[in-house]
Amino acid sequence: MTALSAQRITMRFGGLVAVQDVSFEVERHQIYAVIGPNGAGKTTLFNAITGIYEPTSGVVRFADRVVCAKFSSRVALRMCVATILCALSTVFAVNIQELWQLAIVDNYVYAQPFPWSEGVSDFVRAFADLFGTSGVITALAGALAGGGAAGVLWWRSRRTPDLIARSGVARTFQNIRLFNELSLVQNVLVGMDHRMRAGFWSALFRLPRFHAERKHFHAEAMELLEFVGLADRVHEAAGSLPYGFRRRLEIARALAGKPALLLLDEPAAGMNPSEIVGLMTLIRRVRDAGTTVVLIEHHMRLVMGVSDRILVLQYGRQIAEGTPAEIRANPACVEAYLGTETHG
Amino acid sequence: MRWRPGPIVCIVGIAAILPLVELVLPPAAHVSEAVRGVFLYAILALGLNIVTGYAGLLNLGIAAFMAIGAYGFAILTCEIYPFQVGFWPGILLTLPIGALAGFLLGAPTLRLRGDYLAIVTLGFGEIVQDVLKNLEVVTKGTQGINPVPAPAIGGTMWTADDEYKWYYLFLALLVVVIVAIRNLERSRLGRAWFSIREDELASRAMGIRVERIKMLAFSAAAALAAFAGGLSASVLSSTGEPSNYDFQVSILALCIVIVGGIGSIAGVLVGALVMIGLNSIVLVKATAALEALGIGGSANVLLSPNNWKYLIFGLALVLAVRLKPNGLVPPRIERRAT
Amino acid sequence: MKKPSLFAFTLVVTSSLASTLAAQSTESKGTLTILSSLPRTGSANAQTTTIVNGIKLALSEVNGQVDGWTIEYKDLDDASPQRGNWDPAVEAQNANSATKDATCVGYIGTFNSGAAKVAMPILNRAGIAMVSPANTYPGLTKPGKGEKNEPMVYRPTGTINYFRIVPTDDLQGVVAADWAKQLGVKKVFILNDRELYGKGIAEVFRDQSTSIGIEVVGYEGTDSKAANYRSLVTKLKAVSPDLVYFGGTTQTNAGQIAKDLRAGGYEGMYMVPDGCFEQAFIEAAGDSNLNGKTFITFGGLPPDQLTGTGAKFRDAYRLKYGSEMEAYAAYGYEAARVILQAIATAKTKDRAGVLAAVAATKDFDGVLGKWSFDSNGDTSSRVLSGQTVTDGKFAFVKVLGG
Amino acid sequence: MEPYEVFLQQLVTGLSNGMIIALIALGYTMVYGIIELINFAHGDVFMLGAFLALTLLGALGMEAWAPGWQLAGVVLMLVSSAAFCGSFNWSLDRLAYRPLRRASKLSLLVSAIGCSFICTNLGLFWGGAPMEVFAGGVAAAAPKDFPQLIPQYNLLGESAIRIVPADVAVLAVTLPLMIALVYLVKRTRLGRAMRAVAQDSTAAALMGIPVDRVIGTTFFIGGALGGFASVVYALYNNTIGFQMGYRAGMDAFTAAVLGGIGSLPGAVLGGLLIGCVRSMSDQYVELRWTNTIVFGILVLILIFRPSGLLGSTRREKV
Repeated sequence: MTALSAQRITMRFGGLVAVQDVSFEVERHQIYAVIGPNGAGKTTLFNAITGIYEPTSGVVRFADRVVCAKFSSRVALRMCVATILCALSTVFAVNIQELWQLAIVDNYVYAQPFPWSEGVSDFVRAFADLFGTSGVITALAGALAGGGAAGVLWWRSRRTPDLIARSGVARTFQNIRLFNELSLVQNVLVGMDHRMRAGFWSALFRLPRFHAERKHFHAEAMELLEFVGLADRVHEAAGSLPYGFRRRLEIARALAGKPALLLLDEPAAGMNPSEIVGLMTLIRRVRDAGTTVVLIEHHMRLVMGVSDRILVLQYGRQIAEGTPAEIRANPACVEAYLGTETHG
Repeated sequence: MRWRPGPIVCIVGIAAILPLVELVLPPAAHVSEAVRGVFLYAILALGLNIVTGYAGLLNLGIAAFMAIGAYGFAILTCEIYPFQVGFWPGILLTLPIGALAGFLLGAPTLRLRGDYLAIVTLGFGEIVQDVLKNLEVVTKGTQGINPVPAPAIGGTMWTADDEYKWYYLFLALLVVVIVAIRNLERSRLGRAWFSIREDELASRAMGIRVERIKMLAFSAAAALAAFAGGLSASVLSSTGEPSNYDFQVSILALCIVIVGGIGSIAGVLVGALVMIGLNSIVLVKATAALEALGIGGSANVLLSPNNWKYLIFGLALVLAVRLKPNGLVPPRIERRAT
Repeated sequence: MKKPSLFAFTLVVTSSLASTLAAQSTESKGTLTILSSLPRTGSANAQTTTIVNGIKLALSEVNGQVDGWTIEYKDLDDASPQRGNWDPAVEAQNANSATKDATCVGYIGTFNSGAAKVAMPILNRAGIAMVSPANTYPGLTKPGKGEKNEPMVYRPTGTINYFRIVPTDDLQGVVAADWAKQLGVKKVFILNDRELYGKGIAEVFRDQSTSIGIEVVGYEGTDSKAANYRSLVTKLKAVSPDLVYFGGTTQTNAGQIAKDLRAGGYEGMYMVPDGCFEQAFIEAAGDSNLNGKTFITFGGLPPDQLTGTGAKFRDAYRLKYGSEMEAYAAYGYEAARVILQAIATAKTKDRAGVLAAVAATKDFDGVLGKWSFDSNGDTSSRVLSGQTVTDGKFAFVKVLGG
Repeated sequence: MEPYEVFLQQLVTGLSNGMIIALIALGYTMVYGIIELINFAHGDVFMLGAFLALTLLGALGMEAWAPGWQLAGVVLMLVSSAAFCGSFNWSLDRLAYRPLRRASKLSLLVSAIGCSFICTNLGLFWGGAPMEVFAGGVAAAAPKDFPQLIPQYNLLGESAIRIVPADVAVLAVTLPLMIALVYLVKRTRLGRAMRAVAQDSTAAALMGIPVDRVIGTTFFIGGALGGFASVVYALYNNTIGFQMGYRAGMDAFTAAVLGGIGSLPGAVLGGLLIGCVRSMSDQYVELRWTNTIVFGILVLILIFRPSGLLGSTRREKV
């Protein structure tokens, strides 16, 4: 069972082809690295996988499942309901004055009890025979607008990053995107958000579920922060952290959602050698805890040291794939990075 | 940790004792009626603060939802229609009515970029006035709907004379709204709002249902605005003309939030006090004073103090924002609570 | 060139200072206050300024004293800067400040009928006499003309404390339609500004037109803030009416409509109600667009037709303010004099006394002729006049109605 | 009038009105494109331009001039209003917006709202000027008549469709301005600097572009466009008032968003579309529902094209 499989992914921005026909598979509990010179399309590939961009062609499967809202019968049903509702409400809106006059104003005698049954029957009869005459056109217009809008809105929300994230995929970003105003704990708790059940009402009325969940997830967040070694400055603003800690906080936030698959985008960027060793142990412990890790990295010592398999990209194309040893020996990869010797 | 009273508790405390202090003051110095207006606008601005302060979605048409609340409340309770549900059921019903209106506007437009949404809400504010004016069979057009009932706590239905009853009712409702918003702010939902304000893409990558969270903020703001609309219709015992809920009201609410301190409840309360104070106490007293000197009423436009009001209002805004860009009481994000 | 207004300004300051000084010198039995609540900010500022001038003139004539009582006058603004016109919260505040001020016995207001609905219940409970110089919406006083619960809803205590010195729209609308018939109009296109005053009078005009055989070929509500009405003119030219009637005021673009009618090539007649009976309307429309084919109805007689007290007022106004009297100035002056006379004749110099005296006003020899208040609080004067515009000036045509 | 003639006449009116809305919308789009500010004061600066034109007309007594000279008078008004509004807008940026460069977008917006109120009040005072053209300043708040310098006869002679010289004048002023503006933004060094600042002001500053000066110039150009538009508006509608800035601003906003804010052709397309929708809805539906229909179309278009008709879908930089 593969944790992640990408078939023939292509990503085209207008004329520029950023990623060309890349396919690869990552097994469960594996550490899989994606390397290549700057501008090889690594981050674009990541973004296409995690739903930030819509891949021009190709299919992505997470644990053998295509995470994309399919036009199931349930969706079709909701669409029809939306269209019918739109049609009815448009007709109602266009003729509201006549209906109100018939149903309420004509039946209501000032300061006397209102004959509700009569009012309702007048309304229903008037509304029904509206569809005989001009009402049909307004109904059609309403249906068209409502149905079209519902369709477009559904189509755009088919494969959003949050849908993919909720199916057990978490990621970090090349240039760190933390919630700088919020504290470390709050950043991590945002990562856990999709695992929480307490909703609007339990928060508003402070129901028992709210308190239970708060205690449970707060403890888990503190645990996670210790796991990445940030236990001491828990309530500071994320923005005030030094660079190395911000990287680790972002990893902690990604782990908060208990993902099956963790995608790290250049986690070692800007780290000194001792921090990199810490990072390597951290990645191994994450993998041992059961999470598959895919990382983009330039730091060869980290890549060669920790990854099980490596994919090499250049100018958006896949030029090699294999174990670290195979890749080290592969001339095409060396050339891609170090350029060719000039003969003579 | 010694419990030290936060700014909100101080403001509410001062407001509670104001009428008692006023008993000793001469009638001319009575400001409690104007301060009641501050409470009303504070509730409206707290609603706007949720959508613009917490979720970062600029809403330039909050007055439209206030109008929907006022007219919804009036239709449900006025004696010229058969519903007559009474004050308390009516005022509570304004919340779902406002939320529904927020949903109807929000559903198709919440995916838009920030400034597009702002212009759409601006347009919505304009057309709600038009629709209310045109559907005169239902809304009585520009005559507005009256009489709108008042609460009847303690026997008879209140009238405009029971000033202090209204004052304490509005203060109590304001406190309820503050507690409710604080509960939402310090919860999973509040965190989600802050996260989409900080970085929507990152919060989406963390699995937050961004559309639903935005819709909740939008509907909560609309519900509170409708609630404020119902209250204002009740205290004036009439909805007034549809054009009483126009762009100027939205702008006043927006300025309260931003001048006061966007994203902070205490800031909004202070902002309401300052803006409404400037508008209905300072300006009125200033013009009355100039009037007493016998100036005004002549052909020359410069001499009538009433003609200076726009300038004073506009200058106050520009200077307030320039001196305090983050507002008078900037938000202290509660990092302690989770 | 109009005389520079500097002269008028000095006149105002000296006279008002003089009047306050004069009041102090003689021993006074106490002070009574008359408040006026009109939209002093925003677009209606021009008309309300003339009303306040009329009130101040009436006060200066009795130099601020009646039977030894000093009369104080406060010009309250019921508009707010950010609203640009009347604001219900401010109107309620003005009415409440009147009830709290024990010396207040008279409330001149309001200018907009919508504002009257807010102030009337408050002042009714306080028993303060309220005289409106401008509200013409019939439902405020006449049962059966407005909503089912009007006007009882504005009189919680049952007593009548609201009076007005201007004829209501139901009168002016009917008279205007009859006048159109006499002018030989067969087809009329009716516009209204969708405001309380404009729409009310347009509807009365429409009902009267259909009943007297004028064909109503169109009825449209306009957008009073639109830049121009060219597309509307094309629409109405297609049905070629003889007359276009606009229920609205100068502030709701009556001038712009006149301009676009002529620019769009419409040759027929154009009629408007007294909301446009002011020099600003001619200035806004440009006299070339109005000359000859524009008709204005007005409650009462125009300035130049005034005789007796009216003529005296017109000359006093020109002397005091250095500019021609406007129609609304007459209304302001009349309202103030009604209250002053009521104070003089009141048995007890308090709210109840003044209210009773105002209600009992009979055969009042006023600027708008001789009239008295009927049981609803409306003026019995049914005198309306028809004007047209010739070379940039209002010209009296004939007396209309009773 | 035949039904097709009515339709054509409404089309002519719609395009003329739309052209004026487009010219004002260009001012918005320019300023929005560069610092992402909805410049609320733009509508009111536009109004002050119209008041300046009326003052000039009154002071020089243009009404009495011979037709040939009146044309020169119109050109003088166009240029002076443009210069006045441009420098006014520039000083607005210098005094109110520049200190807030680092502040949040919302406080910048409140500052713009404050300036809009101040300009409205200046318009009210200006309306009270003791000049014949302002009706002796008696009714400062009342709408002012702008004399018809352009005759109102039908260019097509006796045909039912009526195209007045004012329609042609609107086209004659607006079209070249739009072409010049597109040329300026696309071809000139200043245009390139403006686009650079619009994309990323810090990067542009690093490249040595004087960001504040470029922003100031953009405000000047935006204001100048507003000045041109104000004279064209005054000549076409013949009425100006101190509160006209608000509605003109509203239509221009909507047009800029409809066409895709930040894109110049978009603003023009949006303006023309709104002008035509207004006149068609006035004719075939009811006058009172026109605003609601315009809003409905705005929402519908934004559903199917979230960044406006010609708006660039700026991808989130990850």
